[in-house]
Amino acid sequence: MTAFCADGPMAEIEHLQSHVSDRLAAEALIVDVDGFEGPLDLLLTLSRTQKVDLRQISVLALAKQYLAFVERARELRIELAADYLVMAAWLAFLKSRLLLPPDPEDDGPSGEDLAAHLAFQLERLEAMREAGAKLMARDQLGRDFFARGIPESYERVRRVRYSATLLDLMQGYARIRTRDEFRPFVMDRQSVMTMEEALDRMRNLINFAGSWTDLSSYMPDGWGSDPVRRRSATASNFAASLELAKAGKIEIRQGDTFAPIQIRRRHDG
Amino acid sequence: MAEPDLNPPLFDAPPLADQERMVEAILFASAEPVTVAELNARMPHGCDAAAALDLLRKRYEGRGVTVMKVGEAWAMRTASDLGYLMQREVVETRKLSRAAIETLAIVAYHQPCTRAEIEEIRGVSVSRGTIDQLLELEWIRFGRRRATPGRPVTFVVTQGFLDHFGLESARDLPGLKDLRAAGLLENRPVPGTGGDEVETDDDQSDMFDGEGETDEGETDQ
Amino acid sequence: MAEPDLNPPLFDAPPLADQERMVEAILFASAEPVTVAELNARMPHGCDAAAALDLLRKRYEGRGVTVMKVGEAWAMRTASDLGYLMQREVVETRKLSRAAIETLAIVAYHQPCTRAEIEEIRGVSVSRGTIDQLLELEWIRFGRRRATPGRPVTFVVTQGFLDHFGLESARDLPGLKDLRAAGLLENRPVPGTGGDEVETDDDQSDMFDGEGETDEGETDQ
Repeated sequence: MTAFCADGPMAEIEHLQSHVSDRLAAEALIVDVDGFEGPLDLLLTLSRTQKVDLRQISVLALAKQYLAFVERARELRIELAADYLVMAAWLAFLKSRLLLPPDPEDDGPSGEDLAAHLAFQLERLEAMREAGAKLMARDQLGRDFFARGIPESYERVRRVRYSATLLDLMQGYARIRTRDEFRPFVMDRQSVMTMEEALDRMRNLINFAGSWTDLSSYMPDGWGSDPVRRRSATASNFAASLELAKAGKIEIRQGDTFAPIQIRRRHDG
Repeated sequence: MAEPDLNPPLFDAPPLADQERMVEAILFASAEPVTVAELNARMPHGCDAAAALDLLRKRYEGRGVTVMKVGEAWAMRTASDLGYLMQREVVETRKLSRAAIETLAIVAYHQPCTRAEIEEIRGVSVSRGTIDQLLELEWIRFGRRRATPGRPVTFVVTQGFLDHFGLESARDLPGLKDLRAAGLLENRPVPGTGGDEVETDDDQSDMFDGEGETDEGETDQ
Repeated sequence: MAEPDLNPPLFDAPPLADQERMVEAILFASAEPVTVAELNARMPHGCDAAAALDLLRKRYEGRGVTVMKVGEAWAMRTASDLGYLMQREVVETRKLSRAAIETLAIVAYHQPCTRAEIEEIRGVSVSRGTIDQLLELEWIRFGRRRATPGRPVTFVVTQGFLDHFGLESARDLPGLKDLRAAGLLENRPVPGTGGDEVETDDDQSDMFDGEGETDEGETDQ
């Protein structure tokens, strides 16, 4: 802690008087450094030792107290969080601004402006802290006053009504019949391979697959060229292979995403 | 209180009006009905919960909330005649799914009609859910079993169906020729273009066949 | 109802006394505040919930249960002077940390309020957990994004907050007027930062200014 004091002889005396208690306070603070919610909180606590209204606070004295605190923490090899050190640097800067005559070259904010802002921040933080305390001191729901203990739920009974008109019906029928005129529905089945079909085929073929084979090689002849048929057969073969794997008949593997899927007969299966 | 007037208790019990407030608050906030004994135990010494309860019951007579006895205990409940305020019936109108409309149309035009026949005409299988929905709506019902191997059930449309669609009988349904005349068959899909869209849709429902609900996925609102 | 007597509506609304019973039943049954609009929606056509509510409030004045305004909604709650009778109903809640209480107060008094503003006032970064806890309690919620660079989200207090602390509106926060008069709810820029941006002559004050936003590392509690 610096012995330097800029506030005149009276302050010097006061300073000496409070020297011991300040140090004790600073030590108490250091022990409890984890209890602070950041540098502003620490400043607010330190400012209370001045025992004046926050509006009359001596920011210079406060800066000194804070710097002494940080110094002490350093001596005790207590790691301070970065923002405490940032604040210390800023306060050191503020202190020099307050103590040195203003530099005419520098058009930045005056030390007084910065000090006033810091005082405002402290006052605002304290005000919010008090507001929080007042809020928590209010009567609270579930503690001081209570809601209905057996609430009756407001039910929304949903009833669905389906609508269909004669026109919908006729259009639906027309849609089917018109389709029939052009494309007999039986044609549709020619491009579809069901999973059952695929399963039947693979059950027979799998007995020959002692080593890893691509699943795509199980494509039936003539199904690979037409995209619609290829899609159907691929899907069904895949589903069938999953069925077989589930039944413990085959093993299945894929090297990577989108890599070929390979299967082989399980030797014990 | 049994104390004689000449010898008042050390602490006066609160006035009965205050006791009534207490009972009111306790009954309101309690998650369960409360017995008189419990009330007395919770209220300050010297209170007479039964008397306070009596006052409270009278106060709530004819109100929107009543004080009721539940077994040996007491509770406050909303008046039973206002129960309708606690629920609201929301009627949702939904369009019937395409699968259901087509199935219904086929039954109407081809009744009596088996499920296999419906599938043959639609070109895709018909999910259990679709049939169930139409049965539930009471627009179709089971007809006679067909006298063919397996004796499959048939479906026919109901009187409810005729009422809903404003028909005298199923024979009054317009025929294909009428549909064409009415312009309903004009938009003939060219194979591979317009019809394809229909196709894709049906394939989809075919894929999810048997799940019923999924088949109805296209319902709106 | 604004209908003139000469031209009565097709269906008469129930007498106001009955409407009062209805409002009583609805508010009584609900643990959550109910808005006048909701009341009107649930009551029969032509009812005037606001008028009925007025009657009801008067009826419950000084009772063990009171009708309270909570933001735009209304709720029935036990009178707070009877809280001591309700020890059994007390729901043990986790004690809020100092950080959470301060953050809540800052949001309430400065709303809508960004995270950076909370951090500036507290002089320390706000941990995710603190905000999460308040969101989870449904005491704060996201407000509109601020129309400043980065469009930061803002926080505001909820109806649940008002309900919990027995406040009619955020304007009734304790000491709000005094704080405003003292200028403590203003957002004063740090001297030398020019309020908006630019003017980076003063490196150190800039450092401090930006500190709240960049140093997310430290968490509280």
